[in-house]
Amino acid sequence: MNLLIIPALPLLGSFILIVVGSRLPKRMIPLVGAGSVGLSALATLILGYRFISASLTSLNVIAWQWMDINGLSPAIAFHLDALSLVFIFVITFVGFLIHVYSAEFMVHDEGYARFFAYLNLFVCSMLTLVLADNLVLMYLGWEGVGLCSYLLIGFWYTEEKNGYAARKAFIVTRVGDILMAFGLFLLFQTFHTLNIQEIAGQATQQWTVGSHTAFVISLLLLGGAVGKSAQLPLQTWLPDAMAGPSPVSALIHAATMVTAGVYLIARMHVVFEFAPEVLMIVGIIGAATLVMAGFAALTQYDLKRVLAYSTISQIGYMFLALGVSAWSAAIFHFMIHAFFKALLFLAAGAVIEALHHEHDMFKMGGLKNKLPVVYWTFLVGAGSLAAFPLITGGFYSKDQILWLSLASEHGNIWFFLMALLGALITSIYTFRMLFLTFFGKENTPVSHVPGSSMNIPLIVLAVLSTVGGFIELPHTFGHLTVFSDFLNPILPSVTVQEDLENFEWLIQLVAALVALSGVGLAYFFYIYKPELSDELKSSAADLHSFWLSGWGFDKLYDRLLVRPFVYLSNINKKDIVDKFYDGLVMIAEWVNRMLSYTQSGILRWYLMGIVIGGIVLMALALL
Amino acid sequence: MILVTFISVLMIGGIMAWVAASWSNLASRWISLITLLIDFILAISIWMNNASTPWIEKFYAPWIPNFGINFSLALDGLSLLMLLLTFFLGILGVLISWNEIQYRVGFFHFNLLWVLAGISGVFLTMDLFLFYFFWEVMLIPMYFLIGIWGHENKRYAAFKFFIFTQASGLLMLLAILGLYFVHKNNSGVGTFDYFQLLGTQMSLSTSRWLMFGFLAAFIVKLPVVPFHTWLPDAHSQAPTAGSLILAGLLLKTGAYGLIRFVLPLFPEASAEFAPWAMLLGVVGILYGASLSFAQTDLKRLIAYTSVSHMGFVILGVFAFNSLAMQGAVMQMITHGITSGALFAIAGILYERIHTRDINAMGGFWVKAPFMGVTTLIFVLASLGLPVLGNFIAEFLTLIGSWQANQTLTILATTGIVAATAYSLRIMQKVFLGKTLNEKTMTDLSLREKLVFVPLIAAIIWLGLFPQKVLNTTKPMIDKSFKTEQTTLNQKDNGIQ
Amino acid sequence: MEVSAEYGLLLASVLFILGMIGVLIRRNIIFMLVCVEIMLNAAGLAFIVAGSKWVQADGQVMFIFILTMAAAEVSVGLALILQIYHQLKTLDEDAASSMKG
Amino acid sequence: MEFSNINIIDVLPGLFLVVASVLAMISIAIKRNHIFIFVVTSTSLMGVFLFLILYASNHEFNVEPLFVIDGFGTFVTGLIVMSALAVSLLSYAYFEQREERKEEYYILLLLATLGSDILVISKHFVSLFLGLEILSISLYAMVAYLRKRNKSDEAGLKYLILAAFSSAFLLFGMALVYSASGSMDFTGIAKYVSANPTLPLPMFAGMCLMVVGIGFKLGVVPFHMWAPDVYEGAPAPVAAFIASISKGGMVVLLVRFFDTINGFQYPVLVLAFACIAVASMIAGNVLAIQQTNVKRILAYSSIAHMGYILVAFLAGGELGEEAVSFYLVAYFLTNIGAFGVVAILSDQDRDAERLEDYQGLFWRHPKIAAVFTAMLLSLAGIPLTAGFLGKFYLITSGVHAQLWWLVIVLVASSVIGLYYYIRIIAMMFEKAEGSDELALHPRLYLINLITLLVLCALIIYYGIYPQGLIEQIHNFLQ
Repeated sequence: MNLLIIPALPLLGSFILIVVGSRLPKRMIPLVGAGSVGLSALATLILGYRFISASLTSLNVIAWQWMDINGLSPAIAFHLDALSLVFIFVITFVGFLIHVYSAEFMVHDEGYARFFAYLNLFVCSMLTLVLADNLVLMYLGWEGVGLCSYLLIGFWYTEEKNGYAARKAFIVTRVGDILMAFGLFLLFQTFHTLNIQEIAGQATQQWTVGSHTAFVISLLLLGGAVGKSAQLPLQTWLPDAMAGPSPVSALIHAATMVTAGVYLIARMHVVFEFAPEVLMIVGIIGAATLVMAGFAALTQYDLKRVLAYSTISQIGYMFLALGVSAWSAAIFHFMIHAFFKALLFLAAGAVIEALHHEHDMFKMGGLKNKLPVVYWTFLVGAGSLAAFPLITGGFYSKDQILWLSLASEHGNIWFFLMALLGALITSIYTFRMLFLTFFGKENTPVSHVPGSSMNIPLIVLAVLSTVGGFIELPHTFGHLTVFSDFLNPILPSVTVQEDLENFEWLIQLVAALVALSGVGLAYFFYIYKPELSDELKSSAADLHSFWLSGWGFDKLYDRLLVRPFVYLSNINKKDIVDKFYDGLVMIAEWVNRMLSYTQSGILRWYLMGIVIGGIVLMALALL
Repeated sequence: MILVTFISVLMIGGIMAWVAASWSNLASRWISLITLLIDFILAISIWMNNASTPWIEKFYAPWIPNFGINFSLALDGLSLLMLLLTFFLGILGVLISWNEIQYRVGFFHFNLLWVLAGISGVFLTMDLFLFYFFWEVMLIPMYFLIGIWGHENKRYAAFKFFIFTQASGLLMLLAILGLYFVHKNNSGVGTFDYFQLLGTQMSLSTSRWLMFGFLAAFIVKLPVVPFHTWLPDAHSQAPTAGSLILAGLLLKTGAYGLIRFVLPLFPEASAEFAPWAMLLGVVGILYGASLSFAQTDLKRLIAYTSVSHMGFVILGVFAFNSLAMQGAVMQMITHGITSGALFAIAGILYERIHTRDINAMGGFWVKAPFMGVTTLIFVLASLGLPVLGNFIAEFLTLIGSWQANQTLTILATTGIVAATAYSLRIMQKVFLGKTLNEKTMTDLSLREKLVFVPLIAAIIWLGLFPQKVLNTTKPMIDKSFKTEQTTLNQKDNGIQ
Repeated sequence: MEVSAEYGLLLASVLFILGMIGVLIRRNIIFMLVCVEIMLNAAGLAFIVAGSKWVQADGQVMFIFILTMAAAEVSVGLALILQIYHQLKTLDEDAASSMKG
Repeated sequence: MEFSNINIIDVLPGLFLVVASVLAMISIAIKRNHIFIFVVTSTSLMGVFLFLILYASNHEFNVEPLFVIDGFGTFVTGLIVMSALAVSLLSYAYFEQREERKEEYYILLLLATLGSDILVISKHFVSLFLGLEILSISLYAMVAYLRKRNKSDEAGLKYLILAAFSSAFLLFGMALVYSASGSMDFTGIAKYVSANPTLPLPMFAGMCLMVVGIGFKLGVVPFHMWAPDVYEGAPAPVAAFIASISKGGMVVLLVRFFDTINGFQYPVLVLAFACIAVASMIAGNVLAIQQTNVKRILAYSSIAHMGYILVAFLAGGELGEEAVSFYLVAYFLTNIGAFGVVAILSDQDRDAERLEDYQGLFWRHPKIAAVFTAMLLSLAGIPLTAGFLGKFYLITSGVHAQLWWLVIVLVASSVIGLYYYIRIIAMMFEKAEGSDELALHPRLYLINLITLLVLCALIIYYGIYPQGLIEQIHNFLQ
């Protein structure tokens, strides 16, 4: 079966919906929208089965030669290997579930068809991104997802602020994109090709570790990754992006698009491995981001903003893993995170819709019995996010990262401590969120209880985010390495510092304890003694507002970049250059007036003119 | 012979359209439409079966022998593409003004077709005198288009346009004559024939001066900051078809001139000037972007985006390598389509709500989703989104100019971020946000869809299958870079 | 007795300049006309001087031409002056300045 | 001098003109009749023109000591006669609508043409003077011909006094030159000049004074101030005559005089003319930009155009002369055409000289407007018109002679010039609202229309296919 069909189906779906969507009966729309993604999910499963059973290392399909000018010959061609297989699995599968969820969630929106059209388009571009066999095509997907995220954040376009958030998301990520573009230019200049496999091949031949070009290139690529994955310093767009409908946040801003950066680095790991300094930077960015975002998440009121910041911080973990070149660990966490974060967002969406679009957690509460399904699934997701020991997938994926951040040959104690701190905060804000939403007394009446087509995805995701963890178990117990073995042909396994090998259990213990203590703290502050949290808040009001505003990055950029640009362009609205030409005209008219005085109509002047002319000529002659 | 047909058909059609109007406006509309269709089909047929020879077709007839002036036309890949664009946009121009123009319809179509005739002449001629001839000829009807059917401030705009282009054109004439005499003194033969003048030997300083003469005309047309100020006025005041042709075609004649004349005739001088030219391009990109971000008049806004986009062209042309050159050519075509479409949208919006002020617009998506989607597509094109043609153009240009000069390329690329800002601003102000002024708002009519569907198809086709176009220009570009390749290599080594 | 040509020319030029100044300063049209005549005659004198210098008749021939032309000119001029006087009721040249700019 | 028939042929055109004017007088003496005298004038002019077309040749023939009849002269004579024909054709309808007695006008016209013709072929101060005065004196009368109009008389008087004044300069200059060189014959002067390289002061002074006289006739800065007033006051056809014919003769004379005495060897003179040219080009164009009287605009533009011609004149040489000749053709046709339009639109109370008179003309009289547009574009030097090739020719000669500065000024000033030509055109294409009450109501005569259309056709023909004309000029200038 052809690989092309996987991205083609959603494209077709979105095309149909764009062209005839407005005329389709309402039932048909989700059928087309979700159906197309469902089919491509099915296709993915079949293909994945074939792929594994035939134990292929890679699968290439060329649709057509895109362009071909001396050397630069990117094709519309797809390349399937273990890494991209994992990604397309997550994309199509989680995507499908979210489509199903949306079928009910969005049903009352007049832009129903438009929504599915965008969503399908997004799935298509995301698949293109991960399947592309050359960087130009990947860039195409890269921009495509950016576009869809723009469209979907601003989906409710009559709201001015949604439009603003959408534009912000697009522009900020674009800043990253052009850095990536520079990377591409430089790659092309060095290797005269942009095909990923060829680049990998040539890099190994031409470069030595620490080569300058490699350093620059991977730094630039990192720029792109940072932009898309909302890492420091380009993370500011993601919290605002929550303006979009919840399924969008689940699919784009949690499960798939924001992890494109992780994919990019993993995909280009060959290049990065030649630039250890950059890998170090990746790690630092990851660590810093995960702590920063964690603290920000601690203080949010808006349910979805908490999730947004937690997403940022979880991706921080992935970056950290990449930074210590624990490639498969990063991808593993990506997958698990996709499951539970999608789950959390969908659940949050259900809650918010149930309380007719109330986002403030402090106005929620006591939903435990009102929305049992949502509650239980949310609990599972929260557990996974907080890395609740042993029973949750999140535990296994995050624990791996914690361990490797210390034990990997590039790892160090600081990374580890940061990660650990992050873990603590994570579990605190996770359960703060849980308690505030579902426990305590009911502040807002429940208007409407989600139906089956919203519940089923929640349940499936809950299951996945639990069992998903068991395919990769640490050495200390089980030692199951299905996932990493599967990725091994693409992503080299991490080498652990020998002297630390025996301490893994200790680390896990610490991690587990930290997670649990986090839960405890949350319980203490928000169930046992709620007033305490308020005192804390008031005692450190500045810090609180500082964190609430996401460490003031927005303000900073606004002052530093946005306002100057707007100011400059506005003062020059009339185009200063034009004044120059106006000046010329004025001069001409002035001269004209001066000369017209000589045409006074009085004969004497004219005679005088002749005489003066004669005299001047005489003077010339005499000289 | 077919080359002559291209031009003469348009001229005759124009006269017929004028005459026909005396009994029926509809007749003259149809006549001009059919005329353009004929030319378009002719051009397509040539394109379909052209060998990859540099020169597909030539025509030659003596005109003023005493000065060695000949009526010589020739067609290569570049000219062919430009012709295709000309006729394509011409057709759309006729369609878009179908209802808009009710005053002196016949004379309008006469001017429309004669502008196009002049432009085709510019793209075809291989005699410098004749080139100047057409260069001037295309201005007069354009002047009338702006001056008679324009908006409130048409007089001023028309004058400005005319005088700017004339002034620069005369400088080019001086340069042409200078070249003529240089060649005459070298070889004893006085001729304006492009092919004979190609290898003219001259001192660097001479060629520098002559090149500036040519440049003057071309960078004013292109336009390059700071010679751009005629453009916003002309574009915003012209009737829709006028803006469409201005932005889509007239600007391209400048770029065409650079590629066809400046580089081949003065290789050393232009190589020496290249960094400055690229700098000008970058300045244009950023300056145009910042200005268009500030505008509130929709057409003016789009006009400044043209300034910004044409910056890429000069950047690519003077990057001196075939990648960038291909990019520049591509940019000429895609920008022609994109800006044309955007102006068309501005025009139909004006037809509906009688204002160009974007603060008076908003939330039109509710009423006009089709128009919204169309606009969205072209807005995205203008911010260089992949899948759409402009991406190919800008990507090639930048990846090429990167080989030549990295700092400038970086600056140019930041222009793309700015492009994102102003393009999305259009979308936000006009189609999203609170719903305003929607009483008279209606979605695209069938005729208008007939205009936009081909445009959309074209821009997407260019984005996904650019190879056909690239192949068309390949022979000509490879030929022109036999000499420059060496300088390029030197630049390359300089970088590593 | 012998007078060198230079003196003749000098005289002529003095006359010429006198006439010129006259034209410039007089307001009355008739006087302006007269002054022009003076200038013309100065030129004629110069011709005669030059002719005698080269011992040729040409100078005198030229002078006769000048006289004729001057006569014709004055006749037309006077006719015009009559018209002007009809319309402006004055002979002040500065009055006849309706066209300007 | 022997009278082999070829020489007869050479002198015939002049004689024809004399005879024609005499005929005209006689016809008046017999019976006043506008049509009759008009027909006489036109046919005789036509006859001369045809004669020239048929028998004109480019060989040189001297009528010692006064005249030289060579190719250049003959060519320009033909041009002058043709222009005179055009003017007289345009005049009929114009004067038919006026109340004055019309007949004498034609005598004056013929005489003026004769004078200009004599200027063209003269090679001696006497003939120069004769031609000049015949031309001027008939022009005084022609300018003031509509004596019921204040403007007309004022213009006539101004022209008379200024012309007399300047010819006094010219004469005095001649006298000085004569006294220095001992010859009034160009060739004689040339001999003297070549004999002694450093000229005495009187010689120089004389030449400068002559330049004053010549400059006045050409209407170049600073001797130009009469032009606008006279053009405004004079009847439109007469303005056409002044703008074209009277200047053309002088240009030829200037070229001939300088060529014979080879004035270019004196940097002073070259400098003088360069300054005059630059001043004329700039002042002429700048003065016009805010002018609202069409006749004055044309006057200023003619000042500028004389400046352009001086560029080619300074360029000199074969190419220079060709350029001058070609430009004269284009310039004559265009100016007569332009004033013809003014004439055809004028009615008995005033000439169509206000800019508003032309508002919406294109929608009222498309043909006339089209002609006027063509003429203005030709003046502006836009392709498809003879004016463009003329300007091209000028610039070519200038570039050839490396007169970069003059050429640059030419280009720059003609850019300024564009503005006011375009302004008139724009006026004609305006919507014709409000212009009715001040619109003139002329009676349109077919003959004018045809004349204009012919002129227009010629301009466009020479603009598209100049080869024939260029060949002609070549033949004559060998």
